[in-house]
Amino acid sequence: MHGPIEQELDELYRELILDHYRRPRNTDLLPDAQHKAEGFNPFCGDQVNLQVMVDAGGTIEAVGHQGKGCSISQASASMLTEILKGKSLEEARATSDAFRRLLRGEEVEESELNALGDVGALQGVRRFPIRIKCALLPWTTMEEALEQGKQG
Amino acid sequence: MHGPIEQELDELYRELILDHYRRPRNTDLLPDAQHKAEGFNPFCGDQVNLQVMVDAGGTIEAVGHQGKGCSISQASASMLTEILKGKSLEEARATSDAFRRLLRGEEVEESELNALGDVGALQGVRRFPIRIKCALLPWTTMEEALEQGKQG
Amino acid sequence: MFDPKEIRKDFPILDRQVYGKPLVYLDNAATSQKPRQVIEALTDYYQRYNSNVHRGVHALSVEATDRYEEARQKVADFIHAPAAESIIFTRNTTEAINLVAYSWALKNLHPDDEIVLTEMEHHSNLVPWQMVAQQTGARLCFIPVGEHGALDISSLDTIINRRTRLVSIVSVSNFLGTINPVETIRDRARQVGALFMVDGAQSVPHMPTDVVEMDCDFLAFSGHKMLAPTGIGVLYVKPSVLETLEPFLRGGEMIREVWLDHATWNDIPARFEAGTPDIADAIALGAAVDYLQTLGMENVRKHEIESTAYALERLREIEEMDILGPTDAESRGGLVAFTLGDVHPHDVGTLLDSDGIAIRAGHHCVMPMHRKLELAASSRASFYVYNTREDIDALASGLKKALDYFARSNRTGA
Amino acid sequence: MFDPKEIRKDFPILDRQVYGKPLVYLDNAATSQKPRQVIEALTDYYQRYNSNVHRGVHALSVEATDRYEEARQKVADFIHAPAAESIIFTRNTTEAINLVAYSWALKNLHPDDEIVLTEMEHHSNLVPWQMVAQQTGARLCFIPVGEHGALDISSLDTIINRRTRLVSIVSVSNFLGTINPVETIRDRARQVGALFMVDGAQSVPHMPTDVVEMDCDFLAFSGHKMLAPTGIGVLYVKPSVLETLEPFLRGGEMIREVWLDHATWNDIPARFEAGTPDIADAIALGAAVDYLQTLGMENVRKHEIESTAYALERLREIEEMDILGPTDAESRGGLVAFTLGDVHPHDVGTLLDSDGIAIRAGHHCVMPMHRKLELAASSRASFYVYNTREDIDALASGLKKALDYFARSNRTGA
Ligand SMILES: Cc1ncc(COP(=O)(O)O)c(C=O)c1O
Ligand SMILES: Cc1ncc(COP(=O)(O)O)c(C=O)c1O
Repeated sequence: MHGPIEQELDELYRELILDHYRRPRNTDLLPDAQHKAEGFNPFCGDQVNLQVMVDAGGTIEAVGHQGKGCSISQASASMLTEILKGKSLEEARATSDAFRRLLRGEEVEESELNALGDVGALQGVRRFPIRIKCALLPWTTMEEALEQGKQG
Repeated sequence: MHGPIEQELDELYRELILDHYRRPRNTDLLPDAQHKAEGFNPFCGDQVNLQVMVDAGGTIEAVGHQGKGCSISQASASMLTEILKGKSLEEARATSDAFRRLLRGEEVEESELNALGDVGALQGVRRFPIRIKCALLPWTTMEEALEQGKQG
Repeated sequence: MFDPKEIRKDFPILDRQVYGKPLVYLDNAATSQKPRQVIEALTDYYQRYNSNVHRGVHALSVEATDRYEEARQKVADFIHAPAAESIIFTRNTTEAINLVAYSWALKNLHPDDEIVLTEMEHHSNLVPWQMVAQQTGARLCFIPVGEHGALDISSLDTIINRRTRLVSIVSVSNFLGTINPVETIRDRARQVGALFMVDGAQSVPHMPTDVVEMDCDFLAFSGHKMLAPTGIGVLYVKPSVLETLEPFLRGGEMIREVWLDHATWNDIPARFEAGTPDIADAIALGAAVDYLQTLGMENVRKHEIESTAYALERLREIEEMDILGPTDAESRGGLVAFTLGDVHPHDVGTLLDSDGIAIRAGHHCVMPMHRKLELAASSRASFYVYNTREDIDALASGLKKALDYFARSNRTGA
Repeated sequence: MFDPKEIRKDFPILDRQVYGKPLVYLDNAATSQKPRQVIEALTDYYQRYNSNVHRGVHALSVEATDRYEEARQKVADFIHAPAAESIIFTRNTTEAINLVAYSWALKNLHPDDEIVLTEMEHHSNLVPWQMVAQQTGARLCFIPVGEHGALDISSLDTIINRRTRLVSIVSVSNFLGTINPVETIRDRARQVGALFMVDGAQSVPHMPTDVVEMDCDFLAFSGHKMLAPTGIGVLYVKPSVLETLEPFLRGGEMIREVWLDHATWNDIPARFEAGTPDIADAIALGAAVDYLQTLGMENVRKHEIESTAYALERLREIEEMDILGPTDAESRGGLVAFTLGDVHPHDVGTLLDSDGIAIRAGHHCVMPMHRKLELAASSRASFYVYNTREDIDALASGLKKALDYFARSNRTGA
């Protein structure tokens, strides 16, 4: 029954994504986190507030997120907090890079796709260029947080 | 043999007009004139420098003109110096007004047309809207001269 | 007879399909579509008499100049301006307002002078004045927005006072839809001797405008919101104020004589139109004005009240709907902004789009007012002469569908 | 194969008659004609995907935004700009130069700083700097024009010195036709650490442009002189300089976040494009660039040298002819300004017009240079891709006819 646009819509708004939107994970503030940043997309008012806490060995212990905005940006942020846990900072950056390439329709290795886990569910955004910014916002904010933590 | 545009061109550049252009009348400077003004059309660089000398009874004794520019502006200035001689300031203004109406295709009385004399030869300008400014320049300058003389 | 179904036939784009569905265009406050007549004015210009204006002796240039100045006269007539010289062509409303900011305000305002705006201004009637305030030391003051998006003018006499040098307000809000009490505010501005400017971007295209009655010093609006092409806008300036404006952009066309070290200015309005103007789009704006005049601006307004009333009625059927702005159609321009339960405006926009329905989602360039309402964004549907009841029905069903679609994850879990 | 006769077929206006005679359009330095492909880009936009850009979630807006940004990329590629962000859309060359004057010069120049121009600048690259000088106390200095319209750069090292903060020169004079030694002047500007700007209004449409090679900080040009519609122009800014520019026009699109009392700026280049841009004309500029790229700018230049050489040859046959500017075609752009005995340029223009030949008469917005040559006005014929030898033949006969016509009164008396 569905025409192509309805299919694409279902790809965009997968159950998993709407679930992350409704019930975002890891929404506790992590005041002791070493890396923090706030992201903002003025076009839709999306806000992303991220804290990245790293243990002595350089492994991400926890990521906290408080924000508001559209389903895509908020689901993306929620997924980010889950997938980055246990990764090194290098791996976090690599994941971000792979995700960006995924959304831009550039090449992504099988192994990278696996590393993205649930986040891969956001690839339906590809067909909605205007929403790519929403999906990427948490990831650029995370990169900024890591940058700033370095300098500080 | 002539198509309409050639006829209109001949109307614009009547012999009489080209003659006034080649051999402008009353080109002596009148330093003692009561009314003076300089006119300028920046688009074609036309310059008109007019002096109007009035006798005790308020009659125009002489008009002087020095200037440079296109055939239409310079011929118009030359004709002006001739036709205004002997007229009262009121008559001068009325002549200017009639000429303006003539070029704009507005109503002009038979008697007004007569009063315009040679100046009427410029009515071919009507069909060349861009040149109307050229033909009018000496006349607006004359009006300005009369204005300024009043104030001074 | 004003019949949107007939009018639609003049707009080629309305035959277009989006994802295989007929286009329902409800983003008119952002920009309007263009009738055949306007598009033809453009092609006619480029195919028959394209030329630079004002200086040419040749036939094309004479024709282009005549038509360009004729367009100016048409625009003057459209807003009942006393003289064509009062019409300065700009790119858009934004440039028109900046012209006043640069040419009048920066030259004339001093520390402790005050500029009065409203809290509901579009960024284009706010950010230029922030610059002026910063550079001159003048202060910005705001008429607050009260209930249902109406201006709270109870303290008008305090807000507009002897320090006020300029009052600049939006006549119809592009976010709340509110029609502001222009006359009341103008009267107070006049009492204190302030200049009075109107951002007419959302009123001029949609209702009769009479600048003499409105008695404003400046009126800014955009062609692209009133059936004309992008690239052309208008600043109306009251004749008595025109000579007090410094030139803004400088260069060709706006000068009279130029030396290496100084220059003198051309007559008004050329003085304010430096460089080669957007000739074709100005002429096409003239054609848009012709089109609107033929429809009759009273009829345009009437149709818009009807559309808005019907939209309010249909949207109110939806329980989760929160409609912003005045409650009755007569007090509003032809647009309705709203939020829809917990479906984010951006998601509303995407879902409607998939049904071929174009609305706007975001802050509509009115962030401070969104902030005051504690909203990051809203959805907005806006109407124009070619919108039908069917368009509004499509909007209403689309919104219900969007709600259902999003409710899905609540029902099924993940 | 570059064949003007084939090219002509793309330009509907060239089929037009003037007073029953075929149009011979030789006023290209004022504005160029537009090919079918450019006109179609406009109608396609308005009939298929007209929408406001950058903020819309709906299909039309996405398409319009994509095509608008695509046009920016095309323009960047056309002048070999390293990044699309370097391309700011303006109305025309004049606005582009004013943007630099307002956003950079007014903010950065101080008393005793110097701005270096040439004596042959178009008013648009002169009058804005007069304003800057007046407001900042900076001084204007001029590279003089010597024999045959060439810049006299013998004192360049004195004129451009440690006080010089900006050097802004025309690459090809729209009056004398001179191609200026841009590299030499740039090298000297770099030596003293001055910024370097090029008014490319007459070079970008007519010859290959490479901003990296040219190594300029700013390059301004107009779409309407290069087959594109009126209303769209370009300011190229070198990436390293972009961030040092203050915003100019303020309002929608150029902001990031807005509060009642302040605002933050959007990314570049949106920061410099306040309000709804001239979307359609920008996209059509992209189409014009495509057209020129297909012709090949090397070929365009070659054709123009040939046209100019032939024009110089034909005009020199006329005894009363006084040709201004460089003597050889290689040193000139595709235009020839002249005076014809004692026939005033305005009369020359009218007489040629009656033969369907469109040229320009006047000061071509270069009054100071006319004054230096003790001319009030001159006539100018200018060529483009669709001009043929026949056009130039028509010009030559027209001029001879004009001479005869005016000689008449000498012969016959009155
Ligand atoms: C050399 C030069 N600079 C600047 C300009 C101004 O261009 P525009 O009128 O498109 O702003 C022109 C065009 O007349 C020109 O030839
Ligand atoms: C109320 C109001 N003012 C100003 C503007 C700015 O118009 P433009 O983008 O055409 O400059 C708009 C349009 O968005 C508007 O709705």
